[in-house]
Parts: sequence; structure tokens; C-alpha cells
Amino acid sequence: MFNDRTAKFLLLAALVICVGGAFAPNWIVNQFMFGFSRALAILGLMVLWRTGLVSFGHAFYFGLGAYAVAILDSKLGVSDVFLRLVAGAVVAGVAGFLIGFIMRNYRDIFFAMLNTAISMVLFGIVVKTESLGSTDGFAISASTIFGLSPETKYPLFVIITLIGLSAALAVNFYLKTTFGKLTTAIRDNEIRVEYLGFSVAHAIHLKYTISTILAGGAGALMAMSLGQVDPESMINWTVSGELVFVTILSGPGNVIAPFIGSLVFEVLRTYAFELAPQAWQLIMGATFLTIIFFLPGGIWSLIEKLGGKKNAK
Amino acid sequence: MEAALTILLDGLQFSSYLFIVSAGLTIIFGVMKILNVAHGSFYAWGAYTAAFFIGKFSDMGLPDALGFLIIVAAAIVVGVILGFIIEQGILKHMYERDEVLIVLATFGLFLVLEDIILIAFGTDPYFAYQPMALLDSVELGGITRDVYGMTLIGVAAVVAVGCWWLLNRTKWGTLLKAVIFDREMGISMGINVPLVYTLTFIGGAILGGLGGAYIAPTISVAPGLGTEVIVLSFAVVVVGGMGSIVGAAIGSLIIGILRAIAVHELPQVELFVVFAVMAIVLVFRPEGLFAPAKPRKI
Amino acid sequence: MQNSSSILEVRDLLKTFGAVVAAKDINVDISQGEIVGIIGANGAGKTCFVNMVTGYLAPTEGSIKFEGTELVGLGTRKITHAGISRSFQVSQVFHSMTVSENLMIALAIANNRGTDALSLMDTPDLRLKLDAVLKRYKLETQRDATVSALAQGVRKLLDIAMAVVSKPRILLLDEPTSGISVEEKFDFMDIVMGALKEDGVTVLFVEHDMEIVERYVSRVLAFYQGEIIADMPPKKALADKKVQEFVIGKEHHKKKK
Amino acid sequence: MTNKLLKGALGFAAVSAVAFAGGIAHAKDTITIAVPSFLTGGAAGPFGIPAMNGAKMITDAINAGKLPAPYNTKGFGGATASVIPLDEGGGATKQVAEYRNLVEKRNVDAIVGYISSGNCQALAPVAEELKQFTIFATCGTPRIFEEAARKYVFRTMGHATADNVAAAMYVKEKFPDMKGYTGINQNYAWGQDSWRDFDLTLQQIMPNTKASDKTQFPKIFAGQYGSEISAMSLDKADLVHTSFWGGDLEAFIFQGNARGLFKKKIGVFTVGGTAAYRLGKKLPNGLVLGARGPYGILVRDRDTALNNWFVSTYKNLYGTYPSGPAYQYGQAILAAKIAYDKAGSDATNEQLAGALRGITFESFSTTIEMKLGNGHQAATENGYGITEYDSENGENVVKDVKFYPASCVLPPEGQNSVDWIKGGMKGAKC
Repeated sequence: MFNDRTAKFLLLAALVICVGGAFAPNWIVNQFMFGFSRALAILGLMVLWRTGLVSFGHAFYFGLGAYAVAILDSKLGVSDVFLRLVAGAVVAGVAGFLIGFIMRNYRDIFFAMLNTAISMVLFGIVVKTESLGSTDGFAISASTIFGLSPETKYPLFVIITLIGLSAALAVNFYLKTTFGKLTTAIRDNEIRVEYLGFSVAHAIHLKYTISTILAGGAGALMAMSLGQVDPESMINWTVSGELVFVTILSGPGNVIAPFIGSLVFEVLRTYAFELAPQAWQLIMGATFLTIIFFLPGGIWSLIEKLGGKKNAK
Repeated sequence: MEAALTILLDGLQFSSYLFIVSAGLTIIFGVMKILNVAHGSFYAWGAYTAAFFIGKFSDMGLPDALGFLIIVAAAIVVGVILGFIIEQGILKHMYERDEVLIVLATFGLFLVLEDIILIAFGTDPYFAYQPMALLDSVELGGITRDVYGMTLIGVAAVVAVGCWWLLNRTKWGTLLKAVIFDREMGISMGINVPLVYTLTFIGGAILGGLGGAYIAPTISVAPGLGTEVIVLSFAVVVVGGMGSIVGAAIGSLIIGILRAIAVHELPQVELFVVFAVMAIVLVFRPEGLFAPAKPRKI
Repeated sequence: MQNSSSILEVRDLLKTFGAVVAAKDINVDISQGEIVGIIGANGAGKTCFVNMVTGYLAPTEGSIKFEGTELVGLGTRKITHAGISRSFQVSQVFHSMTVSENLMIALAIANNRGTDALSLMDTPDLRLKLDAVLKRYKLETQRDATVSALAQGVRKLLDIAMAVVSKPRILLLDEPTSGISVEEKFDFMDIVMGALKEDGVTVLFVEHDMEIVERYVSRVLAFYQGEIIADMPPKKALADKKVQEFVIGKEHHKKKK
Repeated sequence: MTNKLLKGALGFAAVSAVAFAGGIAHAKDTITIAVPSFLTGGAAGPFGIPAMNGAKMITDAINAGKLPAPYNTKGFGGATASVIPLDEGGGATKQVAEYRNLVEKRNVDAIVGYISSGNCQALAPVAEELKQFTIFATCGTPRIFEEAARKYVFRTMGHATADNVAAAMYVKEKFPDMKGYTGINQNYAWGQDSWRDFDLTLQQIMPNTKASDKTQFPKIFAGQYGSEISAMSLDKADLVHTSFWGGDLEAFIFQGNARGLFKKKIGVFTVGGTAAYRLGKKLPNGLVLGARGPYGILVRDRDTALNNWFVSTYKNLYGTYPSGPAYQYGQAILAAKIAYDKAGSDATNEQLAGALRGITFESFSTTIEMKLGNGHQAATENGYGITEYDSENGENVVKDVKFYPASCVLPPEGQNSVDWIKGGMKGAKC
């Protein structure tokens, strides 16, 4: 599972980033933490996208992950980074598995919209429940690592990077399995897949569940690196929009793409907000449209052009 | 009894508002299979345009009755201009691409339009109370009601009947239905689908604008008022069935009346109603109550 | 009345869509190794029959037994697993992938019915199988070509090859030669039939082209308005009055249009 | 592959480089103050913009040494300050991320502002973590300094408890025969706290009045309150309390007015002040109006050098009278100046915090005592008045203005406001 160029690159890049992070200023470390946290969710959406499915509601699972951390923290005082991460991923994964029974029967726009609808229900419930923090959300205490509470953000940054790395490797491997190869196959022709004796519904259900686990983990990591959750920034439909935005921005070409895409997104947003506090949405929206029109393959397609097609295939 | 009447009126009033804003969304979806996230922006632009000119006119000392003209004009102008530009400038070039990409494009548009409003109209809220003041208020069910608010019910009725008539009593309607059922079929029948699309989108945009323009006099027209609307109208469309006018009407009624009951009898659950209804429908009938027949993929 | 040698027994099959009768009183026994041609005008119920056997359509009444097990009520997947596969009139392949990728997926699924689908797909022994299939269907030269770039004929070949890798006992071909040029059609069928003979697959294929029928089948089922009006060897069938009137006649007539 | 790797590394280096560039430090004689406020969304017009105006006006005046005595020294400890305006919208989480950028990327010296209680609550712990000198200007929730002791965070105005205790006392004074009361407040910390404090206080000081069992908590920015207004009109209560602010406030006033709600019921608006100047004739007469303290219309005619200067300068600059937020941001900037004057322009965050902790100073409209929350939370008087349209000058005025001293409407140091009210507001000196 480490024997292809993508895997090798991931390993080396992770090393460089972890080392570099030790010398980089805090805000860069933050950008990487936010970026890589989100990238986890993008990985999952990428798997779905390759199958021809786009979910416009994965903020539901992202939010579940984030709020799992928040609830654990505020109600039970759980602060261990791994417990929090697992909790987020599991909660989202279970929800995703159950909802998957509905979702696997839908395609195209209906799939996208049903996800939106379900995410809105969660948004509504959270916003309107005082015990869930209502619109204020929760502040999240600093995460501990095996009982130790680190002075700086660096350890968390390393952990997030390594989790991102392992997720990327796992997905990279998954895409090589029969299941994984079926992604494009299903997008191309479900009838044939069925007549080959393979259940499209099961395949999609699995991919959906995977994507929700990743989204939940992403939410958990994001909550920990931000130290704050609120429905507006974690569950609202605009967040789902952002996730898809970054997916398109990254491009489906390779598991590396989500990480690059997410970083670009964070930096872009930071500067848009800094340069045009009253028009940063406009900048984001325009970028989005430009990508959709002129760079359908996302950033990755650029990289492939630069780095020569055969790279990391 | 008085309470019942009040609840009914409140419910109808809110339902009407919901219906007007969601009708456009569901029509566009039904015909073009586009979930138009930018619909909220049409609403906002309608509200701003109306509020802006109502204010200007009354400053010029023109009769406030003109307000109603402005409202209609604003809706049409906004719908035609924005609708045309967006459909011709962006969406038209995407119909061959994945439907979902189009949704995303409208999301991008939504972000852009939100900030353009800010640049065009500034951050200061606009007040266009004149039409509301003009119609004054009446004693009804033991409380005072503003007549303007109740005319909303009439407007909704007109929109509903109008849509029904257009779909079921005109040649246009039959063409639309053909396209709605199956785009390819429409083309093979020699229907000018691109034109149908353009007009449909403009029509939907006008309805979105009308919602905003008509509500404008009752609210403080401030930035960000589009975002709420998307959520509400989307909920209605999901409950009623994506793409179904009847569905939108029923959906609006269910949500509107239930909400009114909640506000009066059990305020603490008021905020859940919309989403509770949505959740229940999603569990038992994910395609909505009145989902139009859709050709399955397999 | 179990016929010992027959692997497919169809009894009193009826399919109606509302008032329309798509299939009626269909009774057939197919024996191991037979090559059966299904002919009939458009809308005579040929494809409907194929769809019912492969579980894509559920019959209104009647039974379809495959080696004694009832197929009616089973889904397409179960039936594929049981050992019946099909090809399509319009080839159903993964157009954005290469020929070998298409076959690899078919092979992978055939070799582990999704049970260990979470293991690497690209294994050496699968590669060997792939080469064999490519060779048998003369697809070596196009192995790395993307399907969408291929000619109809090649796609059809691939379509059939993918249907066969699961080593079915019965294969149903829906108009294999439709969309293939007159010059190619015999070479094409030679490849296909040759390959199928090797595996000893029982074949039913829907065909409009009587030359093909004459040349390749051992038995003909002629459909007319949902019923089988003739079930006999090809020579005899093509000479048969009813067949000429209701099937071939219409055929030629149709060709003129 | 290796060349890709190289690219990766380069990319990282590039980003870092940008970072350092972004973070190039400031010279000694200038400081940067980040001023977050609502520049977008419904709260921008009524709140964010006046607030930002106030902050800019005072900063410029201080830079030019134009403030009246005793603040007529040039600059912040001699340094000229530049204001970085910042949008407060987008939710607490976004604000946390932006706050980190302000401190760690843009290296601002001080952060002065914030209107939303949600944001303040989220940012207080972050500010402490980053050890960043921060002054909250307007946000209201008492929790910030009651939940934890702060070292670097200050708030230069009284909190929501004062607003609502004062409101209750004013009601008791002016409407002694009020029988029952209801309320409509936004469904988040601010609205919930406000109603709770108002309700609890009335239970204490007017025990034989009754709260309606159907108080309304619509979502913030809902914009339409038709049903709520009907429900309250039918309610037997004869008083309506609201802590609505910004666009929601104005929408509610319109709709309630058209529905004659305020003819039938006493309206108590704890944040109504901002509407007074903006709505003009459309503001009903006879509303009980607060401005979250001695600000805006309530203190327009206070005849002190500082206040006269503030009102006239603001009116010249922006064409309207200054509303509450303008005062509140102005005085927060003033507090920053005081801190810098004491600690010096190159002072550390610790020194700045030390300089502001526990002091008492004259603000534009009132005296600010930083005596709660270990000297981090201001205590000021709080007051209310009743609206009346002055048709001669064509503007709204407030009559029967009554102010209550801080010691009367705020809990003593170290006491949680809810317990204090429930305990009968012991030690309140009115």
C-alpha cells in the first residue's frame, strides 16, 4: 500500500510539513490545521464525486463530528484528542450508515438535495435548542494527548497531519480495490454493474458511509483546531456548499488533491477576508464560478499539466 | 373562537408568504432540474429595489398608492434582468454538464449577488412602510391586523391560480409539462427547449423578486435577508415535493398553519415546526408529498 | 414433465402491460449446449422474453426454471449469480474506462462476488485471466484504448466478453450484430461463437439478420405478438409460411423504410 | 516524483514566506488597533456602522490630540494608531479563526470592539490563550466575566443584567399598576439572558405581577413577527419586553406599530435607542426606551465638555446624532488610549492590562468604574426614558429619563448576577 508514487509522495510531504511546521509561524500552522482537517471531508466527497454523486449536505456529518466533540467536552469533560476524533467519526459514521439506506436509492440532483434537507433538519434542531448551545455554540477546551496538555498547537498540528496522511493512504488503497474501482464504473453504467452481479446500492451505501466517517472526523478535528463550534460555521447549508466548493477546487484526480485544495481555500479565504472585509463572499463566489467554468478538473488538473501527466496515477 | 380565527389568519398569511417565495424555486426545479440557490438573492433584490423606489417616490411627494405599482414593477424588472443575465450568461452554458455542478454554480452566484447588494445599496436598512400605512389596519378576531399583511393571501392565491391556469389551460402549459416530464422527449417533439428554459427561469426569478418586493414594506430591508428565505422555501419544496406547484402550496399551508398554532399555543416549539415537518416527510416520503413522476436512472 | 437434458424450462409465461400483451403462452425447453436464435419483428416480444429470463422484468404469470431452480422473483443479480448472463442491444460498458479496466472489473466481480471486494483488484492471476480474455476476443490491440473512442463492433465484443467472464451456463445476446457493418458481421460472430463454443455456453440470441441466424443457430424461436409461432431448426423455420409472413416479411418491409 | 516532492516543499516555503511578509512588525511610534464590528448583515446599519464611525472618530481625534481635556494629549502613549476595520459577521467560529489571524498573522497591538455576545463569549478564552490585550465594546452577556477570571480581556460598559434590572425598576416606578408582562427575545444567549434577568427582577420587586406563559423566542434575523404579534396582542399581559436589536428591532417596531400593539401594551425596548434616530416619525410614542446604558438619545443633552464635543463632532462628521454603539465604541477606544498613556506605546499586553485594570475614568457620557470581574468589567449607571415625537423639530425625544446608579442595577463584585437577583438584589444602593 506504500508502493505507488502517490503513497511515496504523501509520506515524504507529510514529513516535510511536520518538520516545516516546527519552524513556521503560528498562523501558518493554523492554516494547515484547518486545511487538513477539512481535507478529510473532501477525501470522502471525492470518492462520492468519482461515483457521480455530489452531496450538498455533508455539513450534517461535519457538524455531527464537531458537535460530538463539543458535547463530550462540555458535558463529560473529555479532552483526549483521539477519543474526540473517534467519537466524531463514529457518531457521523453511524448516522451516515443509517441515512445511507435512504440515500443509496437516489442519484443526481435528488441525492444532492436530500442531503441538504437532512442537514437543514440538524441545523434547525441545534439552532433552536439552548442545551445544544443554540446559535452561540460552544467553546472547546484545548485537547490533551495521552493526558498531556501541550504548550503549543504544534503537537495537534502533527497529529492532524498524520491522520490526514493515513486517511489519504487508506482512500488511495481503497480506490485500488474492486469496490474502489467500481466508483467510475457505477458513474458510467449502473445497469452493467448490476448485470455483472454486483449490487450498486451496496457499493454506494459503503462509499456514502465512508464519506460520512471522514466528514465526521474532519468536523472533530476542525472543532479541536478552532476551539469553537457554532451551527452557522459547522452545520449550515453554506458549510455544505463550502465543502463541495473545495472538492471542485481540488479536483477528483488524486487523493493528494483535497489537501492542496483545502490549503488553497483557507489561504484564499484568509486573504479575501483581510483585503475586502465587505466583499470577501464576492471573491469566493467569483473564484468558485471561475473554477467550475475554466478548471473543471480542479487544481489537480493544473498540477498534472505542470508535473507531466503520468505523475501519481 | 377569536383565537382560532387569529391563528387561521396568521397561518394563512405565513403560508402565503412561504408559497410566493417557494413557487419560483419549485417551478425552476420542476422544469430545469436546477436547485437554484440564488433564489434567495432574487428575493433580496426584489425587496431592495421595491424599498428603494418606494422610498424615493414618497420623498418626491408622489402618492403612496404608487407603491403597489412599484412592487410589481420591481419584481418584474429584477426577475427579467437578473433572470436573463444569469440564465443566458451562466446556466445556459452548463446544461450539458452535471446538474449538481449547476447547483454549485448558483451557490457561487448567491455569494456574489449577496455582496453586490451590499455594494449597490449599502449597509443601511431601507424602510418602505408607505403601502402598509396606506392600507391601515382593521379590528379582526379581537385584535388589530394590518390589511396589507392580509392582502398577501390574495397575492398568493393569484400566483397559485395563475400557475395552475398557465400549466393546465394554455398551450404553453402542455409544452412545459412535456419538458418537465422528459427533456429529450420535449426536444423530439420539436419544442424550443432553450427558450422554455430561459422563460421559465425568468418566471421563477420574477416570483422570487415578487416575494421580496411584497414583503419589503413590512420589514426593515437589510443585508443578508436572502439567506433565511432559501432555507424556508427549500423546506417547503422538500415537503411538498421537488418541482410540484401543488406540493409547494400544500407544503406552505402545512408549515404555515402548524407554525401559527405553535406560536400561539406552545411558543417554545415554534422554531422546530418547520424542521419537524421536514424531518417526518423525509423519513416517510423522501421525494416529498407530491413529487412529480421522475424517469428513474435504472 | 422434467426434461432431463434441458437446463432452462419456461412454462406458460405471460407478461402484460395494462391492456398490452407483451408475452403469452410461452413454453420452451432449452438443452445444454444449444445455440438458439430468437427472431421476430420489432415489438414481437423478443427482448421482453430476454428481460424476463434475466430478471429485468417480472413475468405476470408462469415460471422460468434454470436447472430446476425457479428464477421468477429473483433479481438480475441473483440470476447472474445463478449462471445466466446477457449482453445488450446497445452495448452497456464503462465508457470512460479502457478495455482492460472494463474487463478487469468484470473479472474481479466474477472471481469474488464482492465478498472480498475490499482487496486489491489488480492481482497477477487476474492479469493472466485478462490476457486470456483479450486474446480470445481479439481485443489485445485495443487493450488500453478508452471505450468511448472505440468502434461499435469492438464495444459489442467487449460487452459480450464482459458478460461471459463470469462463466455463465446460459448467455443471452440481444441483437449482437445490430450496428455492425455487413462486412464485419461474420468475422464478429465467428469470434464470439468460437469463444462461446470453447466454454460450452448455451446461447440464446435475438437476431434480425437471417443470414446470421442461418449460419450460427441450431434452433429458431420465432416470436409474433408475444407468442412463439415457430420452434424448429433454422432451415425449416425460414421456409415456414407463418414465419415468412409475420417475421421475415415484416423484416424486409421494415428494411425498405 | 522527486520533482513533485520539491514542488511540495517549495509550496510550503512559499506560503511561509508570504506569512512572514504579512507579519512584518510595526515601528514604535505607530500602533494598530483592530476594530471588529458588523459591516455586513442586518446589524450593520443600525449597529455596526455607527459603532465603527465612533471608533474611527475617536481614534482620529486622539491621533490629532483634539479630544477635550483631560484627554487632549496626542496619540496613544504618543503613538499614532491606525484602525483595521473588521467584519464581525459569519458566526463565532469564523470570528475565532479571524481573531487568531489578527494576533498571529497581522500582529495587531490591540483589539477593540465586538457587538455580538456570541462572539465575545467565544473570543474571551482565545484572547486569554493568546495573551492578547482586548477590549469588548458593546456585547452584553454577563457570562464572560462571571464564568472565569480574565487577565487580558476587558469590557468598558455594563452588561445585560444592568439593562434589564434597570428596565424592571423603571417599569415599577412609571407603571406601578402593571399586572402581567410578556416578552419577545431572540433565541440565543443575549435574548435568553435578557428575558431571564427582567423576569427575575420583576418577580422580586413587583411580586404580584405575572409573567405570561407564552413568551416568544424567535430565531435571530427572522424578520417577520406577524404571528408573534397576534399572539401577544391576544395575551392578557399589558407589557411587552424585548431585547431585539438591529434590523430585527426595526422590523418588529414596524409590524407591531401597524398592528397597534404598542397602543394596547407598554413596550419596553432595552436596546431601542438605536431606532430613535433612525425611524423618526415611525417610532411610536410612549415606548420605554433604553440604550444599554447612558448613551445615545438618553444622554444627548448631558451638558459636559466631553459629551458636547462628542455629540457635535459626530453630527458634523456623519450628519446624525450618535447612537449607543457610537458612544460604546468611542469609549472603548478611549479606554485603550488611557491604557497606552499609562503603560507607554511599546507596552506589553500584561502592562496594558495592568494599566486598565480596576481604574475609574470619565467617558464621554458617564463615569466608568472598572470594578467588577477583578477590575475587567465596567460598572456604569443605566437608565430609561419614554419616547415622544417632537413634531416642531421633527425628531424623536425621550422624556421622564431616569438613571439608576451602577451599585443599584449591577451585582457587587464576585457575585453571579442571576444569584444576586434571585437573592433579592442584596446590597443594591439605589
